[in-house]
Amino acid sequence: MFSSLWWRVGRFVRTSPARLFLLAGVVVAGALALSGSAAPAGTTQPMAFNHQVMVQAGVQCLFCHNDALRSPSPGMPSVGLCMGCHKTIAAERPAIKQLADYYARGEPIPWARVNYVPRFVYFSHKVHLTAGGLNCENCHGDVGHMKEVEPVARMSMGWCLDCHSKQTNAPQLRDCVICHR
Amino acid sequence: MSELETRLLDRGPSAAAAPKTELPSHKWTMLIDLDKCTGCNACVVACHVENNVPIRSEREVIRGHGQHWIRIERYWEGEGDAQRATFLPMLCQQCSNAPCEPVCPVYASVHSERENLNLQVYNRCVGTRFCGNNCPYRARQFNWFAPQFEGPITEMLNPDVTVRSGGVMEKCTFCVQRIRRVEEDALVEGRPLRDGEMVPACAQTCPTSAIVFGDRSDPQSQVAQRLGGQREFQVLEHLGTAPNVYYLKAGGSDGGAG
Amino acid sequence: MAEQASPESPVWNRPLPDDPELAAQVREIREKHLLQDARPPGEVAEKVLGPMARLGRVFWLAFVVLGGLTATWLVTWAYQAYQGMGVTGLNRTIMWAPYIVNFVYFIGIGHAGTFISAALRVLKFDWRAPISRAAESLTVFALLVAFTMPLIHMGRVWKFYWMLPFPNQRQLWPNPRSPIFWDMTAIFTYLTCSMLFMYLGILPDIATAREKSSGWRKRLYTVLALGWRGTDREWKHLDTTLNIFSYGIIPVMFSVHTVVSWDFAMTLQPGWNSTIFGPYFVVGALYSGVGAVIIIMAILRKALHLEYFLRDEHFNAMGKFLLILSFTWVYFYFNDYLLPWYHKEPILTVIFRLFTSGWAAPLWFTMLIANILVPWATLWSRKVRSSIPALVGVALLVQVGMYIERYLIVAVMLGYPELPFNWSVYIPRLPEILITLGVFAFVVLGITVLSRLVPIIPIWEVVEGQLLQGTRRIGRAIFPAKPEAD
Amino acid sequence: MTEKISRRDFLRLGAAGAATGVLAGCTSPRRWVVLEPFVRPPEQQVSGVATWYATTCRQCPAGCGVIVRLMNGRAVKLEGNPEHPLNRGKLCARGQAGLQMLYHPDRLSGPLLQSTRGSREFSAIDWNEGINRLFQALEKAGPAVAVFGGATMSDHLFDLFSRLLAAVDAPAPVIYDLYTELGGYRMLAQAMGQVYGRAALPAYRLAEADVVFSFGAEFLGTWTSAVRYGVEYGAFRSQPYGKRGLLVHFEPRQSSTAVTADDYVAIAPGSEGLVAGALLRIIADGNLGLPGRAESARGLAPSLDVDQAARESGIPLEALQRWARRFAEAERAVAIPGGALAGSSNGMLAARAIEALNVVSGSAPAGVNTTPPDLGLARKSLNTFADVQSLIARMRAGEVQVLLIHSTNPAYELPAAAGFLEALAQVPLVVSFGPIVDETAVWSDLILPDRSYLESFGYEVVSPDFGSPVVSSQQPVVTPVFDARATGDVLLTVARGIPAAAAAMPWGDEVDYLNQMVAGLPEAAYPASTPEEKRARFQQHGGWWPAPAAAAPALRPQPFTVTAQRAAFDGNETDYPYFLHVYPSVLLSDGRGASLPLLQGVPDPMTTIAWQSWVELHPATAGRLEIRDGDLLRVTSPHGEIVAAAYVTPGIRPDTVAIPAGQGHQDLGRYARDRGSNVVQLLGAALTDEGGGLRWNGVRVALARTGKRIATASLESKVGVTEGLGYE
Repeated sequence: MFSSLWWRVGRFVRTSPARLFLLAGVVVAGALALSGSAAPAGTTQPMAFNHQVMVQAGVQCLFCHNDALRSPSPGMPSVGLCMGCHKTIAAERPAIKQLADYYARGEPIPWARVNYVPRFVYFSHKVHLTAGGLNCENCHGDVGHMKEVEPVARMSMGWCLDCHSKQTNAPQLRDCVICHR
Repeated sequence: MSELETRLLDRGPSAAAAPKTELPSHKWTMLIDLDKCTGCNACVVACHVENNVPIRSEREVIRGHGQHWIRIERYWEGEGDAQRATFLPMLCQQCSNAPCEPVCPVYASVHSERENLNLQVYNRCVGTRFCGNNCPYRARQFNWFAPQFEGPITEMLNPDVTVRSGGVMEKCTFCVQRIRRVEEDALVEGRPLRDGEMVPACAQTCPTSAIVFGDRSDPQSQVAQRLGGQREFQVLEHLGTAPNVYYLKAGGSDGGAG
Repeated sequence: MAEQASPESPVWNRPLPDDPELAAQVREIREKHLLQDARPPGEVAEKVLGPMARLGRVFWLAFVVLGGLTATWLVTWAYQAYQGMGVTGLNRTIMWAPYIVNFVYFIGIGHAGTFISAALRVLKFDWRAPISRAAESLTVFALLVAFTMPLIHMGRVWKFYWMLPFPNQRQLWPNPRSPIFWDMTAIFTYLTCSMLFMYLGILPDIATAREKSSGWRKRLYTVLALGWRGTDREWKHLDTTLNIFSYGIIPVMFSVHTVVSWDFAMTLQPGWNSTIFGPYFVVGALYSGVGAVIIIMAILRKALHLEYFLRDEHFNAMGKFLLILSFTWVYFYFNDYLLPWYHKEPILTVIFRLFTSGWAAPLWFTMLIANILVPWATLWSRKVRSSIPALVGVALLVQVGMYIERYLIVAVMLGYPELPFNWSVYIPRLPEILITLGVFAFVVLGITVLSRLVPIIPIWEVVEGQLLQGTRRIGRAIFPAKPEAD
Repeated sequence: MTEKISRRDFLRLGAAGAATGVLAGCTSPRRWVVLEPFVRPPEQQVSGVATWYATTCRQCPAGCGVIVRLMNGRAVKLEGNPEHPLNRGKLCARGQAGLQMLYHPDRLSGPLLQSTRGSREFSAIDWNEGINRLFQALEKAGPAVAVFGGATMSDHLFDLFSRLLAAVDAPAPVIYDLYTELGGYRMLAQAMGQVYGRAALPAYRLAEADVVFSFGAEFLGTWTSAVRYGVEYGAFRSQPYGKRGLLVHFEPRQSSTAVTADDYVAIAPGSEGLVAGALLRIIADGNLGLPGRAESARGLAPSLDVDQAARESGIPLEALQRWARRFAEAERAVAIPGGALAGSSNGMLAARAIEALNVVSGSAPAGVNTTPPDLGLARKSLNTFADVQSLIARMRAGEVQVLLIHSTNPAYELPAAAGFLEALAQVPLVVSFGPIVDETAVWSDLILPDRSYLESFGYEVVSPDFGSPVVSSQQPVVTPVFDARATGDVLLTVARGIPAAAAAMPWGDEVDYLNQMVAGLPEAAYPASTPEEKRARFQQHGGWWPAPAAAAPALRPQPFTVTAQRAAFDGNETDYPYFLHVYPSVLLSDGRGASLPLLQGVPDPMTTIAWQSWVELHPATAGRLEIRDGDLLRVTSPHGEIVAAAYVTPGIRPDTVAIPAGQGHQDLGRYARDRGSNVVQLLGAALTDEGGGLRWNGVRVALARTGKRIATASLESKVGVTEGLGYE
């Protein structure tokens, strides 16, 4: 069967060489789609969590990410913390039922990480929020208005250095040891 | 609520304000009293655990691939009854004029003016090993093979320190992860660093307190006060590398000056 | 009264003088000097292109053997990159040994090639005509190999591009103060210069070959000849370009090997950080390079039956050149040892004692014999210089001597840093040996293949040289004389 | 298990999910990295910030206080507990490496059953079946039960074992291992009993001493508490006004203590007692030293010819006189009887002679002359080798139905002549509690793996106590990594089924028992009002210690006589020309450290060799026998033979050969297996003249080349280290 297919494609191309470029375009697009290296369509979070609704309901960043001021990692809210409110509030929504499921089974929610920094980079939220005088939105974008969290920028070295090299009164911020140890 | 939390609660992107507190610079120095070093290797094991330094197998040690960020060099001197051995703990001397920095082609071995340390950026190193050759103290250790941490031993790796891959040079960094953590705490609390707050793993576990660590730019620090005695010397001073590790000569008369 | 080549009787059938004694002298001159013994250009070209096209059994055997060794080199390199540098015999004290020795050795050989063709061209030594292309091909392949050596040596070779200066989002550049970065730039310039210089030299010959060949060779040569038609304008441009290149390459040659020596001179390693390393390495390079060219000349002469082109006068001249280089090398070598021996710096006395009476004594003495004793004892006599086997033997010994000399500097001296606790001895293991053999094989393979693809003797230079050569009669004797053509 | 949730259950349930990042696949990493938060976060757990727990190090019997750094629920670093009176914030190499025992890849997960002993075919069974098998055997055995424990067994477990055995009126547990034998713990305690009336392990305070004479005591390497002696040595060398004290070390081999000493005297093996006696004689005859010292020396000095003693011990007479004068004139002079004495035939005599020097200088050791307050806690008392022989006799006679072995490895540590393995055949059920399958577990039927000390509760009364009694507490710092179960819980579960034992051990589980014990403790240095707060503070501070009281009055020594003669060595001079000096390895101690790569891979201080065992011999001896580094030598003694690699070192007497203990395991995990050779095979089972200890220091050996060689895994360059420094 394959040889006939090959013959038919050959005929299709031979009739007008311009079609060769068409065929090539199709192949390339297919490869790109499959490899997923095209711009990510959106993270596959295990649960539909909408920041916008939470923020409009008056929940602050620090309420859930409560380690942000005292530890390098901001800390992910534990399932218990979610259930603290959602045992009663909007308990009938499907997403909340899904949450209650996780809690009942004593299983952690496998969130897909949105902002990623390689493991040889040491970033400290504590320092950036307090001494750095920054705010969550500076790096994570206006999460308060996002239905599903999207990375605002690829957190690469150049991106960090843009800010760090602007700190004229703290030139040591360009030291390698600030992030690599 | 502190002023800080109020600022965070109004949830707007605040201009990237310049950090309030000035980033202080330090002259980290280590003082090793050879009169007290008993060669017990506690510092060597403590350094391995703190900095995720891999332990190499017998075959690797035979071929000279043993990796220790700090090693006890034992030299024999004298003859017969006057037979003596001295223990010389040898680690990266954090030279201020480090011979390993100019030779690295990719800026993996760089100098930190603020910490007055010689840094080794593991993820930047491409493994030409020029720095290893040019270090007269042979304080730089190369990962000849990728390290293997079998089974649950990976659980005891220190998350503050990068676990190096094969083909990368590594060396004592004066436990820079501890220095950074202590500095970050001081920075956040807006206070200067206290002497003795920063102790590397080897100094903390040395039973005889032979290793003293501190910032010699602070005159009240333990290190600054004990520098300048007659017994003080530096290894290979004549090479002009200006090391930041000072040694105190061992021995001397039993009633003599310290 | 210079005997001018009159237009009617072309150079190649210039009549002998009728006086029998003078005729005997002219016959002897034509016998000795290639450029006097003119032949019709067609015949000269045939002498070169003929053997080139005939791929005999010996060629294919050599091709298979050398190809196999080159394959082992690449496979061993892949194995070492995959397993890690631990498979080599290196240890925590001696972190550089085999590959940096090869690196310095092959760059050394490379220098002689271009030096011979460029410098002798500038000095107008016409006898270099048949040698220059073989020497340049040696340079190109030696440099290709030398370029891969630091890459083989790297722990994470897949990140080698970090050593190249390209703009990147990390705002990180290679360290301009690092001798390795200088190496990288120096070798690049030298590689491109010598390749261009060789390619320009080959153009007219490829055009000749294009006319005389058929089949795939014809198609290949038409492409390679870049449409060379041999018009006066082209010859004019070729001549000026070659002159520019030959004037340009000589300082490049001197700077590249000085930069290579700075890999060692710029360090704190005892025995390395001496100021004489620059010239010492350059002269060492020329010394081993000229030896290598002699060997290549002898092999090509045998394989391609180039007896007509490579005569006794060439071997004799190269032999004398080798002897002179040996003198200069000895001067620099002992200059480097005299001072430490005199001021008795402790660690250098240890290394010195190691060489004279320690475990490294056999290596040191073979190096001295090979580099000094044998060349000085033999090369002064014309008989040795003109018997090709003897000369090649001496040249081979010089190669061995110079390789050991670099091995002593890199692999042995590195094992003796200032702190005695870390002294160590380097023992080569299988990967290094395979890679070193493979690399030698690659260079020889390159030259053999090149000599079968393109004419290895520059036909147009030989023919041009023969046209300009004449004889002059002074009194009762006739001398070869070159009228002031340019 | 009772309905009350103990602290361990809380940890197990709560910390179900730690935040782990799983990076997989090569597409944009963001999509595949999973971030798992806690389900119910434990209260003190902040991801990214370290939490510290205090517990006790059980790598050697000393019981130093340890604080453990935890990051995201994983123990990542051990540090000394700064508050702990024994080690004051410091740790030795073995202490630091203890963390690797917690996460060792060869640790057992769940009990194992071995069909035929020595077959190494283990079948995994669950805990219920394992405990039932033990229970049925114990119920049937009645009084025919024996417990063979090691010195690193925690005191609370010793108490539970003792209560169980007492309940079924079986003899008390036998506590004996190679580490305490090589350190001479039991022999020194007996000697102190004879000199001061209280048999306890002596502790010598060096901080204020002027002159210290150490007779074979490697106190900076492995003896009693190497960390505390390190701290003392640090203070000894930096006394006020720049005084650094004088340390003189008498030992046939130059150990790390010997090279740090100001003067090293290479005395003939087994002549420590002779030298001490000679010094006493010289002080007495020469009327040397401070007033009153010569008289007390005259009362104690043995009658011996000083010249003959000098000749026999290999020390010139004028040196002896010089040392005697220095010792007598020093205001605070201390003489330390070391572990090497325990192995000599005249060990007790030598210890008394050396203690006589202390009596003369008026500096009695700490921990001996003070009567400790009654803490109400059980405390291990070490047994002699004679007790082990009587246990083996009981086993051989078939009087033991069930043998429980905990924290010791007799199959590896006892000499073959002791006949332990043969006697084991007569015991129907042998139960081993080791976390890793070691040589003894291979000859046992049932293995109920105990937890590592970083995962278990308990207390340990610190020995030696430097003047004030200290109890170190243990608490689990992480959720148990393997499915091991605390032996204390196993015993209490089994005891519930045996009526007599149930009455003697009424507690539900180990934590109940500990809470009751801790509640009984008197007032501690830290304030604690209610029993719950006392229990919490006990674990938070890492133990119990009284507020620093005034130094107790020195106890008057009882009259005792000192006789001094050289130790006897078995094996005649012609067949076995060399003395064998056995010493515990600084890193592997008596062999229990061999399973940890951190201890195997770090070079030994004196030989810089890692992963291997070696025979140290003097360059002169090596020259005569044409032996080079790495030559495999056959070392034969009257009792056995081993093959080990030679290591030529100037730091030993020409007539002596030194081999460290620790290597030569057939089991104990992948890092210890088939590595080097076990020196214990050269030892006989003879007893010392007095005190019933094993005579391990009285053996002569012969050396023979096997012709084979191995490459030594040493870090140093031999050439560089010996001649290189002079650069000639």
